[in-house]
Amino acid sequence: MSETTSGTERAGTPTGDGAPEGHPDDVLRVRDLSTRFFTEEGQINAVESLDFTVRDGEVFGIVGESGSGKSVAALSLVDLVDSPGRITSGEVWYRDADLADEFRDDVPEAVDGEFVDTRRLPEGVRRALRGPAFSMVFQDPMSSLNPSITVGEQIAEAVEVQRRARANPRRTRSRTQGYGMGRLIVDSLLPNRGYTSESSMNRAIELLEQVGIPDPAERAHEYPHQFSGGMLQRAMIAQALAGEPDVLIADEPTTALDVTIQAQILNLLRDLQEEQDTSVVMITHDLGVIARMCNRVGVMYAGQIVERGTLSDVFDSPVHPYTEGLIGSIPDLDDPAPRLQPIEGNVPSLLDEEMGGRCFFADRCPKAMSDCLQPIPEYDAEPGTDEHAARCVLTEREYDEADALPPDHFDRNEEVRGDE
Amino acid sequence: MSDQDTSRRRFLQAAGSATAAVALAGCSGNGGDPTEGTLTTSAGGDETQTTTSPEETTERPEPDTRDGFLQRANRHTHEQAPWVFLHRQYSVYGQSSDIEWQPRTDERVAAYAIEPATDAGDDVVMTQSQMDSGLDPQDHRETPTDNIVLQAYEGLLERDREGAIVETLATDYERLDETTVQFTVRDNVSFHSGDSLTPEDVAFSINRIVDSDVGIESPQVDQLIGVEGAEVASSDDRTVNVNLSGLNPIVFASFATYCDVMNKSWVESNDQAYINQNMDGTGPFELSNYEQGVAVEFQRNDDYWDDPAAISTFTINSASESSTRVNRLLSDETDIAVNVPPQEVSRVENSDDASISAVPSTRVIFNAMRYDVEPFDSPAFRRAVNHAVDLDSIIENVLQTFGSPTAQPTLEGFFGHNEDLDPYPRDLERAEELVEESGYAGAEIELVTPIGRYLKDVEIAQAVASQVDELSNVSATARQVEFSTLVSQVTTGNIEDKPDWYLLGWGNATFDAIQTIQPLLASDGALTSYKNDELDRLLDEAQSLPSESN
Amino acid sequence: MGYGRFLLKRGVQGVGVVWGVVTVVFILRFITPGSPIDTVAPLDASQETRQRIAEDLGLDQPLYVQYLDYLWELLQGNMGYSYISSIPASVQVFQKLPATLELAVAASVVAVVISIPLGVISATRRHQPADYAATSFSLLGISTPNFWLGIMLVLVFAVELNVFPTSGRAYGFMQSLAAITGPEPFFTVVTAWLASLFLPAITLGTYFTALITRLVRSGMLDELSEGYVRATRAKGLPETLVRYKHVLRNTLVPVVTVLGLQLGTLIGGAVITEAVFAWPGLGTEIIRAINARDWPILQGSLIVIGTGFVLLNIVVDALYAYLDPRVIAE
Amino acid sequence: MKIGPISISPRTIRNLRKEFRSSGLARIGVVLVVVIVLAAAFAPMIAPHNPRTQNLDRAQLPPLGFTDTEQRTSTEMVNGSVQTVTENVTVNATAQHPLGTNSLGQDILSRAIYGARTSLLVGLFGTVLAALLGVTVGLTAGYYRGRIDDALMRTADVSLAFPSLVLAIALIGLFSRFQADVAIAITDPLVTTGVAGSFRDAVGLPTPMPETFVLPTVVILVVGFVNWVWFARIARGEALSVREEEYVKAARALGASDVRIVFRHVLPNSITPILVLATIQVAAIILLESALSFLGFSGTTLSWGFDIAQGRDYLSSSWWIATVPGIAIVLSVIGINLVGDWLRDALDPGIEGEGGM
Repeated sequence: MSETTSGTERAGTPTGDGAPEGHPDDVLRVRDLSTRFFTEEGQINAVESLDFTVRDGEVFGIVGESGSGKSVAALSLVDLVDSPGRITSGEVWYRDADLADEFRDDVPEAVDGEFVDTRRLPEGVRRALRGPAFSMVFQDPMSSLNPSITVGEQIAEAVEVQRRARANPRRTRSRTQGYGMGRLIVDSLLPNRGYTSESSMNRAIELLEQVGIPDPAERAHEYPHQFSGGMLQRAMIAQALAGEPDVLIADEPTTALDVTIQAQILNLLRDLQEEQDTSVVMITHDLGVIARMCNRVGVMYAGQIVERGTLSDVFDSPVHPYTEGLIGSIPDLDDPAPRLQPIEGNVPSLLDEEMGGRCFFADRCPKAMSDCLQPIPEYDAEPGTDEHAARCVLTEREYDEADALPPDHFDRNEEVRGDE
Repeated sequence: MSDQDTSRRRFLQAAGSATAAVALAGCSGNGGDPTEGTLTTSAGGDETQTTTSPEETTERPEPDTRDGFLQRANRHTHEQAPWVFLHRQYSVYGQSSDIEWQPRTDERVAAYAIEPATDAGDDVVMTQSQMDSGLDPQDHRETPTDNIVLQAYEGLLERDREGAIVETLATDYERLDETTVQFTVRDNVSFHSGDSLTPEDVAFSINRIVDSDVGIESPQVDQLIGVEGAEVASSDDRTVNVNLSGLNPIVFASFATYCDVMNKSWVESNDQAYINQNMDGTGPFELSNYEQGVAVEFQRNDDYWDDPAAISTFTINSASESSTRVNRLLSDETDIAVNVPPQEVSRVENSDDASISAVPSTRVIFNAMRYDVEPFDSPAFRRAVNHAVDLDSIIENVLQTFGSPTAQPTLEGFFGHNEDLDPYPRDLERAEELVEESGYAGAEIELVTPIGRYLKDVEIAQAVASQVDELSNVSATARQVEFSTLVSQVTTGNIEDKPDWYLLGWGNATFDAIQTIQPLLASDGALTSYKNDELDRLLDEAQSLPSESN
Repeated sequence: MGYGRFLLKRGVQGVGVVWGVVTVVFILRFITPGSPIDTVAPLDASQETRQRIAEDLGLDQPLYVQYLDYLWELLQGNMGYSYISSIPASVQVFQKLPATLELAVAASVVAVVISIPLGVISATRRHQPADYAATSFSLLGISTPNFWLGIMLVLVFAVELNVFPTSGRAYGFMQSLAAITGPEPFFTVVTAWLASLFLPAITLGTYFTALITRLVRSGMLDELSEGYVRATRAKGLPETLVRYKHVLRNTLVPVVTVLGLQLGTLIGGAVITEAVFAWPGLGTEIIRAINARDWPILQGSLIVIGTGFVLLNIVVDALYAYLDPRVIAE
Repeated sequence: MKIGPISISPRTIRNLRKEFRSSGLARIGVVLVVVIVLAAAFAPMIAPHNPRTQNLDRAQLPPLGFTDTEQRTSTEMVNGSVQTVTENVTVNATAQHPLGTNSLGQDILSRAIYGARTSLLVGLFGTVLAALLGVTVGLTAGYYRGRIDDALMRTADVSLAFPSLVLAIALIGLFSRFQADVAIAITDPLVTTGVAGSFRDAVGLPTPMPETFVLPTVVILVVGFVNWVWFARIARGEALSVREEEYVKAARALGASDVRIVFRHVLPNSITPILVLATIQVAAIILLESALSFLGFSGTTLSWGFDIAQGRDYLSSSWWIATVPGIAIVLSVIGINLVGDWLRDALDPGIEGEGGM
């Protein structure tokens, strides 16, 4: 599906300022995004100079084991990383002509053509982008909805935010969008007054219907604990769609659900994505989901995209041993002979001092070589389309027993190692 | 419980012999005239040779007057020392400079006697330690309630500041014979409700106290002991006759202290709850507002039979904490603060618009020693304890001089007080000798004191204990208990329930020795800790004679 | 189960508890040493007098008769007559109730108004000066005996500075209302009333201000880590709404529960506060009644307090159910 | 580490250490508590004076650093009325009474030190009593559920309906007749064995110390009795959850006796929240005790609350008499609360255990 011309440029190559070169359809270009957590144990590099792009109306998948930093990456996009975490560097270029015009003069360094670097925009504006620009569907619907407020109300809030946002120009928007303590107290004291309006409530009910919740009018007035898991996730999706976002980030949207429901939710997501032509960032550890949904894939490991490309690039001709390992770990239904070979060892702790400048996978890599002990840039991967790229020396050279690292190499200086 | 634990000798018990004796003595009616005999406080010149030390009791001729017997009784108690004689408590008031007022010996505060010194002094507020226990003047027995009801109610007789008897609702009173006294009721007196005072009201009021079939179970029945009842002698000359069960030498003193006159029809047409929340007296003030337990407000009774009061309103509220009362006085929230403790005196004195006025009260503070338990069954030991106590130091340091030392149960100025007795001097050697003599060397004794019941009670008890403890051959400690605890122990009627050694205060508003000695020291006394035939005899003799004074 | 039925259930339970309270209060008197007679009879009353009194008080009857009479009278709203003043206990007790309610309400208002914003600030500005200030204040607040605080306040503000009355209650709410039409100038009355209420309210309120601040802070910190907070922010909701409409509301659930349990402390605190300020309320009445062994008053007060406690707890339950719809389901 | 049947896992201990290291407040709390406990334990050694001996000649001495000019008032009767003469007297603080003396000339510091004993003993014994009562009730209710549970919990509701302070006042006030007799005078080993004496001679504090120490038994009984509910609630909750655990079911299936199950499984699992609650309750009970003795419902005169009540009458002339014991209470309660917070954060028993007064 990707007839790309400019294949050789790598979106990731750091060019200092201005939006990175990329595909014309790009709606989002992330470059060199790093998010770190500063904990008592030490600094954790959850996301390490992350690069990827998302195009109009596509589903971009990010896959990786749990603990590989997927979710943090997602939160970093919408700027919702809580302390002690902090986005330490990187740019998130988002395509929005109006926004670009608006800030071209004030914050020139944040604007490049139609693209704006949301990281360089003022906080208020960044927050205002949540909803209309980016919105998120979270992993656990139960904990992601406020238990003590009706589902309808919560969706209506999402609608209302955008309604008010449209009502007054972005420039004059205050931190509270003109909704401060005073208003809150008045509203909570007077009956039949609240943040949400009649119309936004009706819109919420429409949305519920849209995501396939039966008799939405009644369900809208029920509380989360009265919903089933699947229904809740549909409600979450409805809430995410309320702002008609350009980019919908779905963080493990199906993990908390049982298999039958998973299918429904995925179908729902795909349908909505197709009819509204939203771009979706699908974050999951489940290659099945990826295979089913995505156009392009990024395989994430230890806070980095270690291999990316079109679905076929990654699935049919993986280069990075980690990708191979992942794929290897899915049971193949066509071939009864079990070729399950789970990856040995655990995801690294991501503790700064324990990572060092090397391929982070080296300690688990069956094909680890001495070259792997230095920082690995992203190389074009031969097989597949131009999209295909990987952070692995094997893109450049064959595996060679000779420079293979001794199996106990990492035992000496690392706690985190495969248990043989 | 009651602030004025005055008692009446349980007349009937002792009077059986007395009446006979009286018949022989055959003297009558001379008690009627209040003026007569008030000066003869010390009859019986035999009391002059006082050089004799208490230990060797010299033989004295038998007295021939009631006063003589009472003085002899006091000497007896001084020598036998059934108590550790402590001090006479003072009533200390803080007083705003907005008013002019002199405190009374009997702890009562009559708003009638208050005069404004400034414009602000026209509306007077008094803060006392507690509020009334209901407004029925005959259904209580303590000073705080007296101070409230007595603004609106009056008795037949009253006392002036010094304690001399004066007529109020009675214009005249006399003994007809040894079992009858007669009151003449004042004319042109009306109750606040407008009804005018009749002899019936007086008779009814007396009967309401002494006869439990008339209305209530009055705790004042013991105040008028020996009074059997009253009836109207003649409505025309407005006389009421009171029948006594026998000669009661102090009947007028009793009437001068209790028996407030109520409106018969008003009482009979209302229930107890109402009577306890409303007032219909003849007094100089009438009730304007009553908040139970909070405040009582009076306004001047303009058609009072005597001159109307000088102040127009009088409000009484309460604060149990002395410091709170003083704070109110100093921040001008009140005009009279009752019971100002010594440590607050200087604070009041130093303020510009308040001052201290104090007066010796009718209350004596003492430590009773049970005569029936070791080591207190030895008079020598009891005297030793008295010698061990440094009374002057206690009065000087604990009471900051708000008290005067005593040598006998009866207070100075009371009828029957023995002026020849001096307080036990502090003499540790003598005390230790006496202890050896008593054979109780090495005794360990414990003084039980109520907490915060009397002025500085705990401090006094602890001081006494540590002073006695200084004796090489006695060790003493003090233990404090709730007053209610002590009361429940001393009121059971049998001496075994009492602590061996306890601090108590005793107020006596009749100004007559008998009302202290009889209940506390006579063998049939309700609260007695002592038993001695000689003393009982002296008391019986005294009660068999009419009183020279009132 | 609907809201109504939920409350009904609570109500029925409440009645049971009240009955328990009444019974305990009755039993209390008979396991207590000393007889009511000691109260009624004068110090030196004769044994005959004491006997007569015993009969008047019906103490000569068998226990169960006394109990049944007692219950029956109570049902008719008759709590007996004060041994001291012969005034109906119901009258005497209910006369004191407003003062105590006034005090408790004032203290609660002080507590809520101060503590909730304080708690939120301290939670949202964690590890900042504001937080440290709030935390130390609340620690101090829950550790200071309120009677001592009261004494110190009187010493400073009443005795030394003389800006507030030292003690006692001026007018009161009802009189203040009356003053609108009454002869006395409304303003003076109200100021006098509030002035007399101020120090006691602070004295009683401090502990709860501190307590609620602690609860709100810790609860808020817990809630802020909940998933829905992030989700709510993700949809771009204003921070004010996130904090107060979503987070605080859920924080209040545990807070309300604890406060329900702490009502007893509030009343107990009121008792001792009244003792410090000579505040003519139930507390003063109770202490007086205990010292004087005035049983009808003591029993009446305890019953009123117990009942009030039960009622308040029903209110709390209702509030609880409103804040957290899940409890009704359970 | 084992305490009776309960063993504390090394993880728990690690958490305690970690929390202790990370939180300065925890350290402050522990220091405060240790200081107070030591003061209470070795009172007869460190108290400069016998807390009971009074010296009326040196009454109301101010603390070091404060010099107090007070009016000494003398009075004399002049024809029936009293004349008061006041002259100024300067009272200097003395090193012998670093915190001054009260109206009886008793050393305030010594009384504060001995007061710590009363407060801590009442706090500890009261809490233990409350815990025993409450946990027993709570476990029974939670373990058997059904009727027993209802009955016990309704009882708890009833006793909750009596504010502890009010109930305590009522009980103590009404039983006060026996109070003095029940208050046990325990002999002070440090004194009777002469340890304290020799120590004091060594450091030059020759004053003899009281050989006995009054334990306000009624107060302990009452505060224990009025605070059991808090423990009952916690224990019940724990029991309810634990009894559903598989291993408990298994144990029951294996026919283990209820008592055994409760003691082997339920109790150990409930111990953490109980421990945390107990800590907070000690503080709550210390406050309660001080309130009681302030109101005069106490078995002993060596109590902070009692001293505050006494000092209250002297507030205007000698503020320190009421201030010192007040500060003592605040400090000790803060200390205990901090320790409680520390335990709660470290052991995270999931309770908001604020014991009531």
